[in-house]
Formats: sequence, structure tokens, C-alpha cells
Amino acid sequence: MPIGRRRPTLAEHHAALAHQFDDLDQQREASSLGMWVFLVTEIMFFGGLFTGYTVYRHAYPEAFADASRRLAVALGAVNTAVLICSSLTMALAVRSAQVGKRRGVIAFLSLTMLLGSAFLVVKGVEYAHKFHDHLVPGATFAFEGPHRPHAELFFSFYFAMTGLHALHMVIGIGILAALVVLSSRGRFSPDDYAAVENTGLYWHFVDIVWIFLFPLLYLISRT
Amino acid sequence: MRLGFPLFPEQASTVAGQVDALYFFLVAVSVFFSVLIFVLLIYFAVKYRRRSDAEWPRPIVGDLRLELLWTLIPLGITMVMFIWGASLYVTMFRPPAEALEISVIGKQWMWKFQHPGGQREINALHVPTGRPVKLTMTSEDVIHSFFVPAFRTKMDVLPGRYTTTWFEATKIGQYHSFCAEYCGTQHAGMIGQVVVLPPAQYEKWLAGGGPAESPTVTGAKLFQTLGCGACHRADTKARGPSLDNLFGTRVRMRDGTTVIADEGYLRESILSPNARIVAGYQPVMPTFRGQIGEEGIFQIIAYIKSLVREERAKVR
Amino acid sequence: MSGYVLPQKTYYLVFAALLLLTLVTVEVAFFDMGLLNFPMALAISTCKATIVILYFMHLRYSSRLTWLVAGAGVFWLFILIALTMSDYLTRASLSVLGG
Amino acid sequence: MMATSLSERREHYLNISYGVKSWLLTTDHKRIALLYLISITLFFFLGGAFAVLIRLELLTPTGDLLQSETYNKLFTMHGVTMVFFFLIPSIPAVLGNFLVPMMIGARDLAFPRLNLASWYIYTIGGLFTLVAAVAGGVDTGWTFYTPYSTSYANTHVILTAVGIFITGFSSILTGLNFIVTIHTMRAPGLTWFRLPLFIWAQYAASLIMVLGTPVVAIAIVLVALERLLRIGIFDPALGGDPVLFQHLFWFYSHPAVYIMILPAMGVINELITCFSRKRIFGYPFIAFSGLAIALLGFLVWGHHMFLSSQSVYASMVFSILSFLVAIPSAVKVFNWTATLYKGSISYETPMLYAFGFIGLFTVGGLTGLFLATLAVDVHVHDTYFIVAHFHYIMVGGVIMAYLGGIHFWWPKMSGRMYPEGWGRLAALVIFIGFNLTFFPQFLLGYLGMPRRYHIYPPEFQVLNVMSSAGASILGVGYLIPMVYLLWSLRYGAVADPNPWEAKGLEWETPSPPPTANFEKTPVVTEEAYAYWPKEADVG
Repeated sequence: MPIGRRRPTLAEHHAALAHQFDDLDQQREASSLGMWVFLVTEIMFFGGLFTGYTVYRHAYPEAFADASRRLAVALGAVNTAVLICSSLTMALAVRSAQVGKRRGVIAFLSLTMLLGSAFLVVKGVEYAHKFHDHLVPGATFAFEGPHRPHAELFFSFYFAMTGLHALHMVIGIGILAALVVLSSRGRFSPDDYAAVENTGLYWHFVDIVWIFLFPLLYLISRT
Repeated sequence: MRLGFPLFPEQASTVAGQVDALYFFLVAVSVFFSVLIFVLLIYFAVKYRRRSDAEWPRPIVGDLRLELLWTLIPLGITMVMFIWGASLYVTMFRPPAEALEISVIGKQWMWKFQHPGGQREINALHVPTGRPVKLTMTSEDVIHSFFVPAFRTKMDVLPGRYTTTWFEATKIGQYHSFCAEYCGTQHAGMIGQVVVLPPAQYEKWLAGGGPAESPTVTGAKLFQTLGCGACHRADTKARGPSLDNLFGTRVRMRDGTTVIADEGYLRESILSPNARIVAGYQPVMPTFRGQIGEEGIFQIIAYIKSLVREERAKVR
Repeated sequence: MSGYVLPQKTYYLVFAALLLLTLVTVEVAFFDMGLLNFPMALAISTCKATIVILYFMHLRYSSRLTWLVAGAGVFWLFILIALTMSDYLTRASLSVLGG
Repeated sequence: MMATSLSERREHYLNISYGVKSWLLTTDHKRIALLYLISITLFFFLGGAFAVLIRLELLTPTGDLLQSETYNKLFTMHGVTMVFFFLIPSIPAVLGNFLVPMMIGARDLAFPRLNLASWYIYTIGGLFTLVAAVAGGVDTGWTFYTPYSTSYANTHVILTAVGIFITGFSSILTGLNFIVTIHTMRAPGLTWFRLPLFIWAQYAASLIMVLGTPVVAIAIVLVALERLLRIGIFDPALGGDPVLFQHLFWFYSHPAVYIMILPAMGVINELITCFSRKRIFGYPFIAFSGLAIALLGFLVWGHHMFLSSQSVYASMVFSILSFLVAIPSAVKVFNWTATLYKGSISYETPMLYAFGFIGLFTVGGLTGLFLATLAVDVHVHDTYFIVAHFHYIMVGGVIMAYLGGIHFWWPKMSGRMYPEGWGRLAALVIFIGFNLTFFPQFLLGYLGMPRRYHIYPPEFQVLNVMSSAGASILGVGYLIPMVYLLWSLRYGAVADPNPWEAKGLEWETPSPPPTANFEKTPVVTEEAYAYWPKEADVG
């Protein structure tokens, strides 16, 4: 940050400017930095699970490969595509906000919500199948073949990781809904769209988590 | 002057003196630096005390040479500590080849020991002087830690795996053993005794407990009753790999990796036979989890160890 | 903060690349490359993640500080996994996980 | 004493509005700091009460005062309360919240509502833990080692875990707020190398909060899930590894020590310079050694696991890295000592605490070397040696600095002076009580007394009695400031804007400050700690 970038006196008072900031630039910089720092905490949050996954996959490679084959790769691939689509629409929503197209913002945000919901529906279908096949860890877990206890570990990670991911999706969809409402009330302008931008960052982050989860869980070995 | 209470633990093993030597080195370094800092603090505080409220001393920026000095000297000293500590640790970690092997099972809230001749003890452990003793330990429930302060020996005891530690007692007497890892309600009650005897008396003690069956013999019987021999045979039609001369060798697995056939591997093969499959075999062995306790596993392993012929054992 | 507006075309190109790489990652999973399976899957995922971060998340057009923050996240994740695995990869016996 | 001067009628952050609502809904960082001050003080005395019972029980070698279950719950609740609800929020959430915006010349933190939310999150987490304590407590030790915590303990593990999990987010959000504030809201002219070192220290600690806390959060979630659903991520019976929990736990919980000690070091910089009227010796070395500690602190967690069945090679790596993290701490101690050289030293209460801190931190830091040394750690691990070591760091270090800071900035926070004589007396009592409590524990530890034992061999009794006697002095020492600080709120002398003639932006605004901190945004033209007559040149 260059010396003296902050102005010693209060700048023009913009309606969107919070009292603790001097100008909109500073406010925007703070909100963007805050969001990125938050995403770093999210990386570490998922990181604990990824570490555990790495440890056990290293310890029980055969069991993990075997258990992974029980996942529906087609559904997983479709969901990956759905989520990538939603990231595109989210990026376009942010772009619309940047150039001040309110209709575009509302349309793309709604589309993103729709795709996110579609992802969750597919995920729900997969969960139902796993439940039906007794692949949910716990008392009812049943797994034919030689790798039973370690396959249960795999499914513990499957549910913990995809569950945490799905929880992030649900929260994301909630935020998107709020943004649609705010946007329709004309809350955002090319000067002030940090909420849309930050939600975009969050949404793309959730997408990235899935980009790693998909091959790690579904594609260990399909030969 | 004699105080009514100890300020320093007894030295009753071969490593105790070595650990204490390193400890005293650390104490000396610590005392030196503490005294240095304390003296400087007090000296400056007195010498440069404020004499008038209008006193504003001239500033000093800093000094690169000093900064380097007090970065590099501590760095050098700590590296000495590291190397000394690590090399001694390796000694303490690696049991000598001809050690007396005693199996230890920790459970809430007691220690169970079994000597190579089959003698069992609870919470008390009799060992001879002048002979290394290797403890192979596991837990039936939570994490414990076997700690004998007089030997400067401690190692966590975990469920589901073997850990080892060793010591060679040098001084006859009775010493405390503690559980050092918090293990539940009666954690503080897991205090035991290590009784160090002269070798002759140790032999006498071993003989005095009545007839005992060695773990190797019990293990052979278990091997029979559980039907292990039906598959683990030395002939070509065997469905499982032969166990003759297996212990201590390197085994090639189906996925190309190799594993040393140590106690841990044998234990895993009994309880989770399909975690690792030996090259050339199929995952057909059932698990013996629940059919055999930690003690039984120790005994079967003792039996498998006994299948190593002498000349091979020497080659290793 | 990026006030920079990207042309729509960029987003569609990134989108196409992501779909393509998804296809690739599924396809290679059906080939047995032995020990290369895992690094391959990881490499493709990292590629995908990188273009999402660079273009969708505008990192490419962001300040050095943002780069630093993003880099720190990845680096600390690396510390967590690498130092934990430094234990598991060097244990005397692979089978110490007990089972 | 009841005379009202003109300055008291001046509008400031304390009197601008009244009523419970004006406090519970405030977004003013100074008021939030006071909310934290009240809540962590409650937790401090709660944790202290647990400690009193522990020391009472340890007076005798037989477990005659408390049942085993009760004792185990007491040391667990003592650890949980003190670590998660007192030490970690202590300096950052109270002094940091109050000072960070003022020291950098800002009107507030970057996200004031998030700041208030942090306090509510902390409070909710605290309530969960209190409910767990009242409902019967938890007995896993504050470390929650598996499989005891997942499969064997039958106390309120999940409730406590939820409390800690929630409180973790308060810590994360505080750290995030500080990082963003320090990056984006510094006053004109306030470059990084003109920042007070307290800010550098808060920044380094915030990095740890943000990067480490999520990992312990997920580890605790996994413990709770394993308890609830009987899945086996850490359960050896299902192929899991209890040592993995230790990795995830210490990845945060070792650096957490630096969350506590770095801000404490930050406070010491401010105290030492002010009361010796000296520029800090080696500013960049102190600043960067803080960052070095924050980074290296993440690479050493395995030194808690030398005996856990961790691989020998990993232990060696963790051992050498642990020695490296000692170097920046040593650099700081030497620089503080050098700062005193040719100073003009006065002995107000905060300075006494600063002296106490340097001495006790030196002992605590040096005894840390014993634990990094592999062969010696085998003997002292999980004994009272460890207990003594970390109390020297956390009580001797952090609480000394915290009390020093509270006294130093008390005039700024409350607008009143504390009674100096009582202040000095309390500092002395605390110093003596502390050493008497914890020094014997080093000897006990090397003798072999394991931690978390309430029944012990009789030859350990004398040292334990000494320790308990010291604890009673220490307890009294902590009560004295509590009393006179409250007294000073009404009867203390009215404070000037800058009673210590200290440097720093927070002293350029009235005591107590107005809600917006400064009448107009200050412009910084000189470095921090410019304690010299204007005509003298640096050199």
C-alpha cells in the first residue's frame, strides 16, 4: 500500500461507504482481502479432511480403490459438469454487476441457484442409493469383499467430505437467494457490488473443492 | 546435608547416566543464559534508573553484529543439543539384538507382563541386571504410556499396534513404573513396580512361580486349534504363504510393495488379513478379530518367530 | 480488488476448458497407469483449480497481496499434509496402522 | 473524589450512550474490547477456581479430598477454560481489539459488525462449555486424545467439543478482522516499519488464528462424529489411527501457544520502550522474528508426539525444527535487554510486569529446549516438567504481559489511574507466588511425577506442598488487581491523555477516547518509539 494513499480528511460521503472507511476504494480492498483470507481458512478446514484421506489412502490403497468403485461415476461426472456450469453463470453474474446490468445479475444468480440445487438433488439421489446399499458407515454398514473395515473408512471420508461440501453449497444457495432479493431492490451498482463479487469467490471456491473431491473419491481406479 | 525427600531420580539403567549428562548440559546452558539475562536486567535497571523526569536519553538504532551474534550462537548451541539428543535417542530406540523379550499389555487400569518362559505378572515386573530387556507393548483399550523414571524410559502403548522400548537395569532395587498418558478414571492408579534382581535371583524367581507354559508352546497350540496350518503349509497346494523362516524377512506384496515381516505385520495379518496380500496369493483369509485376544496374538507371533531356523537367524 | 471487466468470451473459453479437462480426468481413470494414477488425477485437478482461480476468481488481475494470501493457503495446506505424511511415509513398518 | 471536572463531561466512548442495549449492540471496537474483558475475566476466575481445587487435592499423596472422576474433570475443565476461553482471546480480543485501530490511526476495525459477532460466537461457545461443566463436566483432558475421547469417556465430550468448535470461529474472525485492518486501514504515513511492534505481533498471531484454527475445528468435529455415529476415523478397531488425531490436534494446538505468546511479546515492546524512554533495539529483527515464529511454529507440532509411535525420522525433523523456533524468541529477549541499555528506566507497575515477563519467559523458553531434545523428552514428556514449562510460558509469560498491558492502557480504557502502590505490590506478590508454585514442578517432573495424577508416591509430597503454598499466594496476587482496578473506576485519579509520556497514536487522543478515536485522521511522520528529544538525531 503506497504511503499516504489514505486521505487525511473524510472523502465524499457515499451512501454505501461505512463509517470506518475513508473512501470506496479502501472499503472494496478490505472486503476483497477479507474474503480471500476467509477462503484460506476454508482451505485449512477442508485440509484436515484431505490430510486424513491421504493418510488412509496411503495405508489402505486396495480397500480405497475397491470402495471407490461402488460410487456412481456417471452421477459424479454429471455433477462436476453441473457445478462447472454454475461457476460460469456465477462469473457472468459478477460481470453483469460490474457493468451495471441488473437484469443480468438477477438472471445469472438465479441460474446459479438452479444449477446448485440440481447438484444437491443429484447428490441426494446418490446418498439415497448409498443408504439403500448399506454403505453408510455405522451399525448398518455392509460391504462384501475382503476390505470391509477399511472400506468403511473410505465411506466415512466420502460422507464427511461430500457432506461438508454440500453444506457449503446449501449456505451458498441461501446467500444467492438473498443477493437476488437485494439486487431486485437495486442494491448493487458498478461502484458497489462487493457482496456479489465475494459470493462469487465463495462459490468458485466450493467448485474447486469439488474439482478435487471428484477424482479423489470417484476415480481412484476404474480399471 | 540430607533432605527428607529426593530432588533427583535414581540412575538404575545404562542410559540413565547418559540422559542425565545431556540433561545437565541443558541445565548448564539454561542457567548460563538465565543468569546472563537476569544480571543484565537488574544491572541496567539499577544503573540506568531515571534520575530526573526531564531525562530523555539518546536513541540507539541497533547493531547488526550483535544481532548476528545472538542469532548464530544460540543456533550453534541448539544444534549441539539436537545432535546429542538425536543420537542418544536412536540408541534408546533401537533394542540390542540379544535382548530378553517381554510382552506388555496395558489396559484400564493395569499392566500385564509375560516373560519368555511364560511367567505372568500384573503391575509388577521382575528383571535381571546386566541384560537388555525389550518390551513389546500393546493396549487393549486406550492409549497408555509405560514410564520407569529410574530407567529414563518411556513409550506410549497404543491399541491396535505394537510399540517397543528397551532398557538394561544396572542397579538392584525396586522402582516405580507409571502410566504417563492419561487413560481415564484410575489413571493415577496405574502405578506399578519394577523389581531389579541379580541374574541368579531372577532365574530363581522365574522358577519359583510354579510350572509355566512358554508363549511359543501356547502359540503352537493356538495355531492348531484355530486351524491356521490348514492353509499355511510348506507344500505347493497351500492357500496361504508358508510361515517357516518368515519372521524378519522382506515380503513382496501383490501390489509390488515390500514389507518387513515384523511383529506389527504379523499382527495386522491376523486381524486384517486383506489389508496387504502377499504376491501370488488371493485374499481368502478370514479375520481372527474377536476370536483371539492380544495375549493370544503375542503367543502366535512367538510361535511364528520360533519357526526361524538358527542359521537363518544368524544371517540376518 | 479487480475493477477489471473480462470479456465474456474469456469466461466461455475457461468453461470449455474445464469441461474438457473433466472429460480427460474421467477417461484416464479407466486406464491403469500404476503408480501414475494418483499424480495424474491430481495434476488435472490442479490445472482446473488454477484456471478457476485465475479467471473466474480474477486472481490474475488482482493485487500482489491477493496472490500472497492465496499462495499462503496452498502453502499451509502443503505443510499440513507434507509433515503429517513425513511420519506415515517413514514409519519402520507399513503395517503400524494396526488394522 | 466526587468532584466533576470539565473533562469528565466531555463526550467519549463510555458515556456517549447508556443502557444494556447500547453495549450489547455496539459495534465500537473499544466497547467490544470491554465486553471481552468482562467475559474472559469471568472465565479466568472460573479456571482459577478449578486450579485451586487441583492444588488442594495435591497437598496429600492420597486421593482424599476429591474422587478420581472429579479430579479428572477438574484438570480437564481447567485446561479447556484457560486455553480456549482465557489465554487465546486474552490479549488479542481485549487489548488487540481496543488498540489495533487506535494504534494505526483508524476509526474502527475493518468489519465492526463481524467483530461484535465474534464476541457473541465466543459467548455462545462459552455457554456450551459452561453447560457441559454444570451438567457434570468432561474428563478427557483438554487434549481430547482418541480413542479415550471417542470410545471410552462417558462424560460430556460432545457438548464441550461443540463449545470449543464454536469459539474457534470467534478466534478465526478476530484474526481475519485484524489482518484486513492492518493491511488496509493504516493512517497516512504509517508504513509497515513505522508500526508499533504490538501491531506486528498481533498480525503474526492473527495469521496463526486464521491458518490453524480451522484444522482443530475439523479434528474436533471428527471426534464428535465418531462418538455419535460409531464410525472409525480414529478408532483402531476399525482400522483408524488415533495418532492421526494427535497430528491434526497439535497442528493447531502447538501454534496456539504462539497465538498467546506473540501478542504478549507485542505488549512487552510497548512497555519496555515507554518506561526506559528508548527506541526499541533492533526494530526489524523483532518485527521479523515474530513472523518467523508464526511460520516456524507451524512446523514443530510433532515434538508433542515423540513417544506417540511417530516415526523416528519424523521425530528428528520435528526436533530440529523445534530448535529453530527457539532462535527468534531468543533474539527478542536479547533485543529487549539491549533496549534497556543507557535508557532512563522507571519502575511503574507495567514495567515491573515487563521485567517479570522477560525473566519468566526466559526460563520457560529455555526449558522448552529440554522438550525439543529427543532423548531428554523421553524422560520428561507427560511429567510435571511439561506442566511447569508451559505454565512458565502461559502464566509467567502471557498473564504477566496481559496484566502489564491492562495496567498500562487502563487510563486509556477507563479514564482513571489505578493506585500505583497497590499495583506494584500485586506485581511482586504474583511474581513470588508464581515461582513458588511452578519452580518445584520442574524438580517433580524430572523426578518422574506424571501429570494428571492426583495420587502419587509419598516422596513427592514436599515439593507438591510447596507448589500448593505458592498457588495460594498467586491466587491472592490475582485478586488484588481485580479489587483495586474496580475501585479505581470510581475513585481513581482522572487520567491525562498520556499519563506515561508514551509515544504512539493511542496516546494522542483523550482518555477515554471519543467513539471515532480521533478528531481527525492522524498523519504519521516519524517511526515508532521516537523517545528522544526533538533535537537529537538517530545514530
